[in-house]
Amino acid sequence: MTPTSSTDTHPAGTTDPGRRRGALPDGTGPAAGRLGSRPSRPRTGPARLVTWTRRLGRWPGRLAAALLVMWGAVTVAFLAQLAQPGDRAAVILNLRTGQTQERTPAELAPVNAEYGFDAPPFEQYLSYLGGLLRGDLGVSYQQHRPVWDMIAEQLGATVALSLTALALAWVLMVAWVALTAGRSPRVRGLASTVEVFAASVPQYWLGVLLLLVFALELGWVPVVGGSGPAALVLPALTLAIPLAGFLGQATRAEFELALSRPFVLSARVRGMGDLGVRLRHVLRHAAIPPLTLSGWALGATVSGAVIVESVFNRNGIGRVLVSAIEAQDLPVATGIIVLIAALYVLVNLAVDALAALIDPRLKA
Amino acid sequence: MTPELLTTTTPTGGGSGPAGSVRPGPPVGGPPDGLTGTGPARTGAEAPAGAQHSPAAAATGAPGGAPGTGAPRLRVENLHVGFRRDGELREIVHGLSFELHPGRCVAIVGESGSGKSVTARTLVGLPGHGAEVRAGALRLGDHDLLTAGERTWQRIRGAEIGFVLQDALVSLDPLRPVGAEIAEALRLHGVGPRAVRARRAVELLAAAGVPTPEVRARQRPGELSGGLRQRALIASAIALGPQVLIADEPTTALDVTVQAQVLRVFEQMKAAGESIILISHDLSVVAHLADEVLVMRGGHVVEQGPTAQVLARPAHPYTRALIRAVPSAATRGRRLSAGPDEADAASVRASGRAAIGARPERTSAPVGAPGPVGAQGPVGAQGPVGTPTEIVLEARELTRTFRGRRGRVHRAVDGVSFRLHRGEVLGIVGESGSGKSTTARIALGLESADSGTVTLLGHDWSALPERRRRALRSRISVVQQDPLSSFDPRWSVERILRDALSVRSSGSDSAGSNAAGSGGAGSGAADSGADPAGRSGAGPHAEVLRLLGLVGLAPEVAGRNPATLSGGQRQRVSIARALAPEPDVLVLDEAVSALDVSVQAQILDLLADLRRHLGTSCLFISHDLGVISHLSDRVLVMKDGRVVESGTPEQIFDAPAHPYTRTLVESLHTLDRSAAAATAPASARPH
Amino acid sequence: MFALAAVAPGLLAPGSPESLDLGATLQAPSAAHWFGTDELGRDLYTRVVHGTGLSLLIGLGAAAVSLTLAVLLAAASALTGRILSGAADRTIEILFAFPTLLLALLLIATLGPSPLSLVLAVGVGTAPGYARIVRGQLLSARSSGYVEAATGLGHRRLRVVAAHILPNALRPLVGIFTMSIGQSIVWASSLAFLGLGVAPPSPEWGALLDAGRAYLTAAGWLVVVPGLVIAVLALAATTLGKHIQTRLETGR
Amino acid sequence: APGTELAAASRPGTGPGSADSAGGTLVYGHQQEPPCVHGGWIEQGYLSHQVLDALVSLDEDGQVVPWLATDWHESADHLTWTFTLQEGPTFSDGTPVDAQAVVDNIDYWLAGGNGTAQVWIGPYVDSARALDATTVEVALSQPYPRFAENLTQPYFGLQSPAALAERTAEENCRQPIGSGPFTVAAWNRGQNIVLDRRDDYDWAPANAAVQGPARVARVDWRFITDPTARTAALRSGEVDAIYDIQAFEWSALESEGYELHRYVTPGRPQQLSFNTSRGPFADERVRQAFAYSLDRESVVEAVGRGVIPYEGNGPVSRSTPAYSEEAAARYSYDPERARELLDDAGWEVGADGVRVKDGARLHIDFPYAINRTINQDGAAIIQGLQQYAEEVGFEVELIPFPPSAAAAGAYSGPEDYDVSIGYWTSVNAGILLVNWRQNLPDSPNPSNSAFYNDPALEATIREANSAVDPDGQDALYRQAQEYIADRALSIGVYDRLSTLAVGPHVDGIRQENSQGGPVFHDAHLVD
Ligand SMILES: Nc1ncnc2c1ncn2[C@@H]1O[C@H](COP(=O)(O)OP(=O)(O)OP(=O)(O)O)[C@@H](O)[C@H]1O
Ligand SMILES: Nc1ncnc2c1ncn2[C@@H]1O[C@H](COP(=O)(O)OP(=O)(O)OP(=O)(O)O)[C@@H](O)[C@H]1O
Ligand SMILES: [Mg+2]
Ligand SMILES: [Mg+2]
Repeated sequence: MTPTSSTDTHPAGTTDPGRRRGALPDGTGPAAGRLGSRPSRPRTGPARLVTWTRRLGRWPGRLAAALLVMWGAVTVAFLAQLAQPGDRAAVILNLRTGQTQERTPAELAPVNAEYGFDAPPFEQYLSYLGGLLRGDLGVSYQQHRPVWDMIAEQLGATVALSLTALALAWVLMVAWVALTAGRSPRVRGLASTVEVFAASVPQYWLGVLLLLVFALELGWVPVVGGSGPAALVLPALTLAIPLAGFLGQATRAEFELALSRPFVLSARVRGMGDLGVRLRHVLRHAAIPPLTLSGWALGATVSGAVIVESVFNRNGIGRVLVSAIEAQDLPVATGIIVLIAALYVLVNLAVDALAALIDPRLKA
Repeated sequence: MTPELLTTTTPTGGGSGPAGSVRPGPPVGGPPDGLTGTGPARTGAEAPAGAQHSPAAAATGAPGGAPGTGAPRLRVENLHVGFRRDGELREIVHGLSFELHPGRCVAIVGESGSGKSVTARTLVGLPGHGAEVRAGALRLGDHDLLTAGERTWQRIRGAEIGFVLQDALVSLDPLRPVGAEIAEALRLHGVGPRAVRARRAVELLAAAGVPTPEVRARQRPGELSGGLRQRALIASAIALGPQVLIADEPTTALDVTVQAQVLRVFEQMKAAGESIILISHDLSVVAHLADEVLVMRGGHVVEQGPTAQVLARPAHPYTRALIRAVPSAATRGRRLSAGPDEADAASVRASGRAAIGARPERTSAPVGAPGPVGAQGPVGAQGPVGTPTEIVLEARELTRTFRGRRGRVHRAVDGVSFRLHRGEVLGIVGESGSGKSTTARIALGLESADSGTVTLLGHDWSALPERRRRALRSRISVVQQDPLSSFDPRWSVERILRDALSVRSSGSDSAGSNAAGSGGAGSGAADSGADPAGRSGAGPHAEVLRLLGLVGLAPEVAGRNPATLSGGQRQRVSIARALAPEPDVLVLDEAVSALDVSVQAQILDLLADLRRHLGTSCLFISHDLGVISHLSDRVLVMKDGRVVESGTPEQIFDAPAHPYTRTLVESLHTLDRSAAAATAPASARPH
Repeated sequence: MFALAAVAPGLLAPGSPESLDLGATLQAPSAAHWFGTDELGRDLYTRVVHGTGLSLLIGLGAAAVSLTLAVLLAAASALTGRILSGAADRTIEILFAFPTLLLALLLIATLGPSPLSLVLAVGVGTAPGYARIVRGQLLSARSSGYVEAATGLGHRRLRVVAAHILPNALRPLVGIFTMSIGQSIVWASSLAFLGLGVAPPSPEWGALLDAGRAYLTAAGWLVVVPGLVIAVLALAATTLGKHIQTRLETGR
Repeated sequence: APGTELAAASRPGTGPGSADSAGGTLVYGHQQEPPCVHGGWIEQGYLSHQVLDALVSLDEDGQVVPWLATDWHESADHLTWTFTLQEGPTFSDGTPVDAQAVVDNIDYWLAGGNGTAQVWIGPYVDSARALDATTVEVALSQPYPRFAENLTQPYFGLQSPAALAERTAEENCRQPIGSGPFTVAAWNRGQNIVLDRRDDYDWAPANAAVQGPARVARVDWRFITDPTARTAALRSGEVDAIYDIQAFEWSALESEGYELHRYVTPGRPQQLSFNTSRGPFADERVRQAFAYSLDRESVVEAVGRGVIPYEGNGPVSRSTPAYSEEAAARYSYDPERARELLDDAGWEVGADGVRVKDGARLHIDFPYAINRTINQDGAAIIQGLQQYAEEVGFEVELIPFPPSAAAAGAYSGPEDYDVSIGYWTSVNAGILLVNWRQNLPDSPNPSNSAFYNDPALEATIREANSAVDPDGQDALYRQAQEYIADRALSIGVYDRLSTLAVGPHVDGIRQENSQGGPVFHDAHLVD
């Protein structure tokens, strides 16, 4: 999608200068100081406690934030579905009978009762939340199957696609940036234009073209290969190219910044070759922004999956989601949204951990 | 690969030397750390030993600055370096020549931007993007560096020439342990298996004077102090025992104590027969180490010769100005800037006086009036310090803690108290992180203290809510280290100053809204209308010009954007802004640290002038003892958030009481002594 | 060029974008039909030119919606009191957890497909990303040296916000806005691809692409041309935006 | 043969009984994935036909031939039908296909177990009972001479009564238990359905090319929505046969040597139903004007490229028995006539060319279920029609909506459209009753997409349905078609096709004769 600027490179809520500053004055603060007139007395009691909760505090806090995000996502999804036009009971009836028609109230009443649509929305919401807490995502209106089963069935394909795409994007991006960053102005200009172009290319268009060239004309990969690895190539590439362009933009800025840092020169004067410096030193420095974006990007590949799955006739969450939203299959749509939010949260936790591994200074 | 390399570079054939020259015997003990042998098996444990053997090597070098008596390790003849940008060649270095002999040190000094670093980088084949290098000769031992290919360079770099980069604090990869950086140099030149390299890295750290090297090797630069970082960098530069070491500003940005330690490492290496190219604008360091000096200005070598001669009897006016510009206790009360700047300063004084005369007298409203400024006695640096005058700023038992890493509570300021009298300069000195800035910020009311109080002009400043503080804010202002970031990037100098002027008249918050026309047309400041401060009498534009005159800036600066100004000019604008509200207290937080010595000299002179004429009190923060002792009436020494000592500069620097101050002052004196020695007649040199 | 096509398509392509030529269907690009013709013999060049206006309008509209929302959220997050700011922060985070297309899909499903809901959907879908950028800008402006300097001079907070924080933080938005126009068009065309775009026979670019897909093998130009036009426009907008942004940042 | 045409290298099944390649997997690419393997939608019928056998089958000449039933006859009063079953067939769960099983299925249909089966027999069948193990007697309320013919449609596939009784609806949906040549082995949603051969199958219909079990061991029924991908997959050899060929690909595939099958589905063609209940089309003149304004034939010719036939008749297609040529000939392109009619009706040409009346614009909402009832060719045709209608002053808003929305019943109510497009396959003109029966509060008919309630029309159709004299029946059906055409309640656009392209490695795929679905029982792979 969007944030084409590398300005927003901080992982959510970790290294946010304003926030950190804002958070400092409380807690240790004035109160503790004012207790005693001799501030140099050894720290006991409250300060200790503060230290301890701090030490423990990171994970519970993050988990709470993660839960909050998920709860928000569920709520938004629920509200969006409530706001949809049309009567859910009619939808269910039509889905059941394979017909496409309006329904009389008499027909609808039993369905409403069955699904609890006659209850006030807030009660429905609560019971839905309750179900979620028990790990019950409900039953699909369309397929009359537990949403969990449907998701589980399709999840593998999408996750494989997303991860492959992300990995591919990184490979492409790293190779491209490492080879072109900090070169002559012309090369740089061209390279970043290519990146912007890649990031601007509509995914489905790219997919269709790839399909045309590699599957239809050249016949290198199957058109509808199902779930085999060969069939993964084009879809993953379709997602990876724009993503690589996008990550590349963020990386390039940071890469060039790192290239201009004295430690690069210092490695060079030690006798290291240019490429060696780029890959062994600079890359690591430039890796944080794209890594941070990757958390978001993995979510974004779900957007992409929606499209790519229909271009390449792959099965996966994306297609299920689109058809669930179109058909107002509320439990499925919400279930997938919850799943995506959970994925997003998890991935971001992982990204944070990874970022701290790459840049140990972030642990602070 | 390494052994071969080293064999070829050990000067064996006289081909590279000047014709017919008698080659001095190879330095005793060969390359200092004995890596000439079979490499990995030999470890650097011998390095210090080698170092002890080698004074002889130094002795074989031509003493007394008589170069050319042997085959130089490095010969640079008529070097020109330029950069091509958009097809246009801009020459940065115009014809530089020197020879470097074993065991000798050549220093390059000169103002910022004069091409010192470019020269140094050229010597390792990395002058930068778009560089074009011409030279009569550029030879390192047997290598013709002018024709060297990238592979040759990679073999030379690190192995034959070690390079300590200018920005020591950021020249190590912040993400990797320093040990890995050193081991990397070894790996690149094919030394040993991983374990051997790791061991060797520790030894090298030890050789570079790093205590507990085993621990340090596993730490990242961010966890090391500046001095340790500098030494780690040196360790990586000498890892392969290069015969030539280039050190670009190896001591800048270091505390004096650390400076002295680093210099000791260099001394040892020199003694071990290594050749050193030292780049610095710090003359005391140069005097300490160098045998020959090149003085550069604008890419030209304006003066070149044996150190003693150049420093003691500088021939070129620029060299003289440079020597003069170094602040120290000895320069107290003296002008640092010279030459054409002398005239500048005079005009500043003149315009300053004129400006003071011209503006309406000011009565400090809330405080018991100390009388008109002009009436106040001259409180120069020479002025009597103990004179009991009014206290304008007082801090009592300030404490501030921060939550640091992993919830550790860090006490940045711990029970700091001080008093600042009217017209006085109070210097705060201390190592990095000792809490100087935090103290200043608390004094400025930009940070709250956990406990303790600040009194400004009799008001309980620290206890006031921000709303009530506003009225008083114009009485205390700040000049920061990095002025550029403190300017709104969209604003012109004029607008910045007008904005600052607008708060001046505010005895109350609402004053100054009677904008008396936006008369400053032609100034180039687009948004004069946005400025609410129209003082009756002089128009705002005139006020701006007066301020610029006060800090010695030309009127045309008003229309410019600070980003387009030089560092010195920016700092002046920053000072002008600080002066605009006519504050009683000026806080200068490392206000001159980022400046070149000559620019620093100008600013320090300006400050002295302003104080003399405006009688402003200053809280002057610096880690540079020279600057502090040059300027301050009284000095506070901070360490780890506490004030460990305070007194007059004489008390502090002549009879330090606290151990920390003692080491501080001792290092200072070491340097001073060598500088003094250097400036003394050559015959009197102690060596 | 794009602007001209948007404002006065008739100048560049005098024909009607919808007029049929049933005798000349699926013709390859030629002198008579620069970009070829579609399954109903409509001239693709004419259609692309006439589609510019609507496509750009959707891009502009979505970018405007997106940035307005982003600025509101970001300002609430960065410049207000603790409670409001926390709420705004969480809102941004929560919305950010939704992939763009998902938000857009939900919205279109709710509003029904139409150009307006397309604008809203893309706008809302892309807003959280921009909100984070803007918030970052605001925060860095808030903690900048010049804001401290202004506070140090004793200016009122409101004035500091108005004179320094907002102008400096929002200035890059001009560039971001331009960039997001291109991105919005791409998103809108993605929705069109899913059949949720502007209805045929509108020559909106995404719709063209979607319609052309069925004739890919026999008439590749129906897909290649509109896709290329979208990508080139997005590229142009992004490049222009970046250009503006750097110019603003360097103060020129 | 009702509309079955075999284009290109059409070959009748290669010699029966040849055990040359008994086995292998046949991969077939279909365009839509239905919610269930069986049901009332033609896409479900296509699938269930591989799994569920019916009582009778339709042969190429349109004759009803034996399948599970070896014999059937009508009583003299035309109110009782008796079917005699062959002995031996079993459902794949082991339950025998006996008379009681048939009765149970009829009861299941009548109860709404299959919506389409119900609309066909519901109005006529009173009850069914098993006389003995192999004899079923069905009692009708009125004569229904085409009863047996109707039963040849794939909606009437029999399911195991045990399965119906004991398994959940979901299980029967996913994996119905029939007596067909294949069983559902797996359904990978979004991807494919795997059909496995029943080795003990020995009761193929009389018109099958081979008897005994199917010749391929497995059919991989893939869902490939995108027509380009489908064709490409055929060309690359990833699939052996595909469904629904785009018109522009037809001649190319033909010359590349693919075997092409084209079947014009009987029943209602792709036609425009006007919403007569409200809006501009409540006025007959406006409907007629709309009809006259369209050059339907040219548009269909241009897009259909000789593959898709133009169809002027709205109620039934050219392959339907009792098709009225006369009704089909109405409303050929006459824009002048259209303008006059609109002028008459009070719609004046407005400033921007759109006609207005009483301040309201002549705005037409025209939704269509893209990729469900309307394929890409259809979508192009619709856009062509729109262009013509706008020439005379209509403002036509096209509203394509996606398959899942269609499944959820979008755009089906009287408030949702002014004109709609769609087909309804059937084996004969009996479809008229399904589509034109009145939509009354006590007997709603949501299939009456013109929202047109006319007792006279309904009476004619009912009379036709029960007319025992074939000629008289045809005349009545034609009369109903013309009645509808006169009032421009529905006008035809093009005939719905069921097309197949078959790769060179497959022989013996044929299209079933009542609805045109592929039949894999006879198919086999050749080298
Ligand atoms: N890669 C480059 N391209 C263009 N100009 C350069 C490049 N590197 C340095 N310069 C210019 O060369 C001049 C000399 O720079 P150099 O770094 O050598 O100064 P210096 O004497 O080391 O100053 P300082 O004391 O501040 O380190 C400067 O004006 C600088 O802008
Ligand atoms: N906002 C803050 N949050 C956390 N720690 C802080 C903050 N500001 C200062 N510190 C810590 O307080 C200590 C003192 O910092 P301060 O900036 O006052 O030192 P200083 O003496 O000015 O150092 P320098 O010479 O490097 O400027 C340092 O260890 C610093 O890391
Ligand atoms: Mg330098
Ligand atoms: Mg500081």
